[in-house]
Amino acid sequence: MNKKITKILIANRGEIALRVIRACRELGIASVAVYSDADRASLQVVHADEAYRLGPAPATESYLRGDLILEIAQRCGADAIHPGYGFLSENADFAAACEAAGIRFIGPSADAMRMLGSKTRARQTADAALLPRVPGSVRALESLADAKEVARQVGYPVMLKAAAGGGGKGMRAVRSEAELSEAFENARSEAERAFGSGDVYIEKLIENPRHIEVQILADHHGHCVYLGERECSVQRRHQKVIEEAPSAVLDEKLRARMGQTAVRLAQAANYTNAGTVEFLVDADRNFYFLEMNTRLQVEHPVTELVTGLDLVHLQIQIAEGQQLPFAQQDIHLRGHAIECRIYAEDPENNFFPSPGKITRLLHASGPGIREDCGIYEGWTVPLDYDPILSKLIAYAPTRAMAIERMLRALGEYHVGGIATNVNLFRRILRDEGFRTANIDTGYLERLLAGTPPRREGELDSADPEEDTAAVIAAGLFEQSNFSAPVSEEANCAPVSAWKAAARREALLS
Amino acid sequence: MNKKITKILIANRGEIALRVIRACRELGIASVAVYSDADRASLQVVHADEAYRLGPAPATESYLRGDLILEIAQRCGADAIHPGYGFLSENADFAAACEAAGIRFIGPSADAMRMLGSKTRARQTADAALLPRVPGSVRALESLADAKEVARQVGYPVMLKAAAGGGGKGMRAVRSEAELSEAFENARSEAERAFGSGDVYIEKLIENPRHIEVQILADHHGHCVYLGERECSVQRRHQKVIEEAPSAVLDEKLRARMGQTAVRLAQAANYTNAGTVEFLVDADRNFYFLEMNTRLQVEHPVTELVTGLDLVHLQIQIAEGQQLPFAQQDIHLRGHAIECRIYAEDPENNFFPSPGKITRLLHASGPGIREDCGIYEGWTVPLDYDPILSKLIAYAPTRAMAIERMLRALGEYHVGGIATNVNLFRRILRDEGFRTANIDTGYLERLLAGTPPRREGELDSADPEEDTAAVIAAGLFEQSNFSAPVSEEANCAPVSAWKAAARREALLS
Amino acid sequence: MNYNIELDGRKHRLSIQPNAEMNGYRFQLDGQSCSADAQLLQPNVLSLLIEGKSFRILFDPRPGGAAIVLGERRIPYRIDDPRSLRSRANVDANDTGARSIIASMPGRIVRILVQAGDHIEAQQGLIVVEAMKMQNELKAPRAGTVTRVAVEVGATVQAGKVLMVIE
Amino acid sequence: MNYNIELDGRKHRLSIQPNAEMNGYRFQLDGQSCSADAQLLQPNVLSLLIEGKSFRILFDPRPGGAAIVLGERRIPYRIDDPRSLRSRANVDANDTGARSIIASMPGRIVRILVQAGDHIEAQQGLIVVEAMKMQNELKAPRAGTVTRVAVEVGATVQAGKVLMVIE
Repeated sequence: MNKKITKILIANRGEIALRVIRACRELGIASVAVYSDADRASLQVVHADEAYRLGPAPATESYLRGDLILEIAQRCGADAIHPGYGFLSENADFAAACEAAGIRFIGPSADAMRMLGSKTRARQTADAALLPRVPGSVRALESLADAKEVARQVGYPVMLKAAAGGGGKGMRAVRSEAELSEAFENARSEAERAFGSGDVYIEKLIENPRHIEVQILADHHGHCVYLGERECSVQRRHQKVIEEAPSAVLDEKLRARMGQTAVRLAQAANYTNAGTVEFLVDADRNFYFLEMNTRLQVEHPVTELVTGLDLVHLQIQIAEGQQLPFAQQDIHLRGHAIECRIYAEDPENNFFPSPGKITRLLHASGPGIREDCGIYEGWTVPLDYDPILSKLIAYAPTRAMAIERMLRALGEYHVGGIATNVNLFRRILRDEGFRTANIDTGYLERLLAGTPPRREGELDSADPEEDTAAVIAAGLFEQSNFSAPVSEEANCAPVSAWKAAARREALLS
Repeated sequence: MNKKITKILIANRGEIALRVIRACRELGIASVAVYSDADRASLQVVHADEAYRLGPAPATESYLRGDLILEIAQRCGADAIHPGYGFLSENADFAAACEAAGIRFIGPSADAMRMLGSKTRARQTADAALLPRVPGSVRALESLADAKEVARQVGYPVMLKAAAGGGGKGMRAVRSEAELSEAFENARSEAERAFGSGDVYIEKLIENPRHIEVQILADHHGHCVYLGERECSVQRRHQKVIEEAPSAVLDEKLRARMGQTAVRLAQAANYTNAGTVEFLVDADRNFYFLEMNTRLQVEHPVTELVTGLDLVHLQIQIAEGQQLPFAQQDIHLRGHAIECRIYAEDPENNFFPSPGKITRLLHASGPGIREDCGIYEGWTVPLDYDPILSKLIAYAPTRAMAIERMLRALGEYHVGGIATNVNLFRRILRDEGFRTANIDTGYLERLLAGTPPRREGELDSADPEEDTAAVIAAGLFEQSNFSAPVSEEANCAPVSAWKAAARREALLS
Repeated sequence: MNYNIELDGRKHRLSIQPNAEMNGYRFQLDGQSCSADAQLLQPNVLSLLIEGKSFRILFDPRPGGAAIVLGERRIPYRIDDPRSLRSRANVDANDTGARSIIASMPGRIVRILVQAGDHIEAQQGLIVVEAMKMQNELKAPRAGTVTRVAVEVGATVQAGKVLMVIE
Repeated sequence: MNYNIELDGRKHRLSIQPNAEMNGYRFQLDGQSCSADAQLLQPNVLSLLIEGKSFRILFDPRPGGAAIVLGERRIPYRIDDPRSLRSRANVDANDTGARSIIASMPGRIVRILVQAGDHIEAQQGLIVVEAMKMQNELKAPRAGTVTRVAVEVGATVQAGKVLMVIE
């Protein structure tokens, strides 16, 4: 078991694939990327030591093809696979297939995954480990009648959830029995579509809870530690939008209690590698087990910044059979970190996805700014996958300064050619509710409902020079020697024109 | 004295100007850039809230024109000036002029600067504060005879140094009286050229010393703390090339002793704001006071990464009259940070400066990487100033991992169109001597003398695919639809050609 | 060179004259000459200094039409200038935007909520498109009558495709 | 299309044929066909996959002549191809580099260490140029005789300027 890993295949794409490739390089481990036809020009292909084609763009024909991925791993001599997040990362059968093929799956064992992966199984495990949890049915509901029965026991309002679910799909809040039957059917069909399983269960609905999760690490020698918490209460449609560490509402005592609770669950399932235990925290700071994510999280960087550790390095070392290089008392949180997920979506237009060609990319950098980026200038964002483009993470000694630092970074950042949600982050980071950490999982929906999204270009400053600048810029960009080529996607100019523009660009570049 | 600063003029350029502008934005303070004709298109102009022209490119007509800068500060209503490093940052008369004009100089008082700025004055102050120092003359030498006398007392080998000096200009090692007269004349004329003062003094030459400096912060309420040390032993021609924190040879005890010594010197001069006390450390870990830098250092980021603090924020808060927000015992070092100064110079060609147009810029980012960058794609590096382009800083839990991380980042980094010293860093970071922290101020010169600089393009791997790739790439770049426009500087293709190439670029971009 | 620029709902008249100093240009805005120092950093990235104030301004082409980005604002604009192509493009975008429901990105039609002949209210849901694992409901920009439904459920559409026409 | 490419001191013959699959090209290198998958990411930035190995390769134009950058190596090359402009440029650079001492960047002449007629050894210091606050001594690329000194102390020179000729 204790054997160095020499070559890792990364069964993922985008920023997380690049994240893992970077860790491999730093550890002297060869990296292997896989890619779909939509991703031939992606950064994971360019930065890996090796890269192999999986298939057509759709995930079902590429990144979800565990059989193909295993075959490639064996052919190229990879002795481990890192699944990243999403795709196959929580697929116990794939983990088992890796183990059977003698290739290490960088994550928990298939058994641990089965005990904690499905929400209903996880709740049984949690109950066995005596975790506080939201009252509800531990098992999938057989029928509407069954659902009604359980809902009555639990008491309205209740929440319907998909057993195989995640990301809010198959979730429905039900405030009275009258709403139950329709919600039940919708939740089931949505779950069926999203996860191939229509199993749903019922939980008591906690009003305005905070979403706070604990990062744990467990090695193969019985050591398990918690690395503090992440607050992910800023969500839209149950999708995390902003994450931060630490949470503003946890003190050392509560942090220790939640951490120890998370460790208890992991140990009850003989869990190994990195994992995240999600809790709901109510207004009285009671916490309830929500679910466990048996993989690396999108938001892991905020934990890395406040602990000074590298979670992917540690994942790999654990998979190699090494012992954790530290004990619980060696882990100290310092400062505050905030992450913004830059998405290809348009908050001013009903959060429409905006795949397409990136015509200009200006990065944010400097003190306290980390960017885990999956895009580059000239890259075409495919429509086949999650709209995440990049993760901006700000670190500072205090939460207040981390917020100001993130606003500074967003001011430097520019993605040209497609819409992004950058202005949404500005709005949140300036909102009094967020700045006072007065947030819960309903916070963002309320904020968005509050004032209608600002009209494009609407004046927000009474700065006269700013308007003058805008008009002059419009004229100058129009001027031949200031014009720039319009991207092919933005086919709003005849060929002759952008050829000419391009020739002028050459004069300037 | 205790008054908020509302607008700061940054009397500097390049990466450090941008560094300060970012701090201003994060603190809600308006920023004012100044620029020479060579810097109209610089990042400091683009990112500041306001920007004003100083004059022609030469520093003597722009960034050294304290009178102009003060006038601009008063006209635009700036209530403070940040000098950055270099230029006017250690000019006591300028600091005094600011104070007289009622504009805060973000740095020590003119008096403190005078007591510590000139090396000879600093040595007198250090002696008064009983700092251990290298034996030598405290005063400028009047004549060759005088020099011979002092050299005899001190005992050969000795070092000649410019009183007003820095950056190794006006420095000469003298191993015997026979060499003294020529060295004395050279040192004086070089000092005269570089600093307008030919004053030189003599010091005992310490063999193979390490250069280790202590960062201190002092407020206007008598509090002074040290933020640990930086090791800057990797130097070329007395110019720092790589800096790191902490030093591999300091333990807690020595760190505290050196830190307290540095604080003692600062307090002896009623020093305020950020400062750095430089020491030589010999093989037996004796340390000798070298000089004090009364300003922010180029290498301050490594201290920020291991302490989790922001030195520029603290400089500004100190200048506002605020108390230091922490005491000595609150300061803890965590992990290890390394900085590489990316220069426009060609190590394979005698470190020739390489100003010119940057045709392509690929940044390094991701976990543990900070870039303080003063350039962008399309920027033309002027020949009038220091060749620093950018600072890459790598943070990791251990020194070994920080080295690997920096190598990873250097692999991602690419500056097209001009030569840089990136490959020099690769060579150092892979050298056994550096990796075992077996370094001193002569280390780099020895490394460079050791093996001749590698011939451009020489094979360093026996990878056959790599050669195949190179040849195919050469052919493809030659192919019409892969060609790219050649920059104006590289005028190695007739107009018709790069127009055509540009049109093809448009098809691709 | 003279331009009529409609920006942020206001019409402006801008004249740009070459000029030896001032980085190459002299500007007249709505009849008043104004001193601005313009510097292009990269294609699509412009630095403007006006009365000492510094602005970073970007030209941002998008399928929906080009705009300039100034600080936090993305500002679509129209330029009336016979030689201008961009302005015409914007006009098209606006007009079609007003009459037809357009797919602003590629995707798959999962539901159609109205049929030809239906009277619809502004903001009423018309059609659901799925892309990037998200379902998105297109709403009516204004009240009217559906005159044509140009796609079927299950169809994959490209950006710019007309999905429905309202009058 | 066929090219004779001299790279890293070795001569190669490369033939590039359009091809429906393989991302557009089929390659023959020194008579042997080799499968490589080429993808341009940006102008001057190329991704190559050869037998699964991934290479990021950059085209790097410089005053001294263009080269490709592969990993840590910057590789100047020559291409014999009538239609090639770049290759000719490299040839010039090489030739002149061998005979004349050229200012590789702008700067000011601070010292001239030899005079016309002097015999010089390889690596002997010839002239000192100052730029970016650094003085730089140009050395002789090979032994020979100085036939001409083309500049005077104090003169400011541009990149590419011939400072001295050796034969």
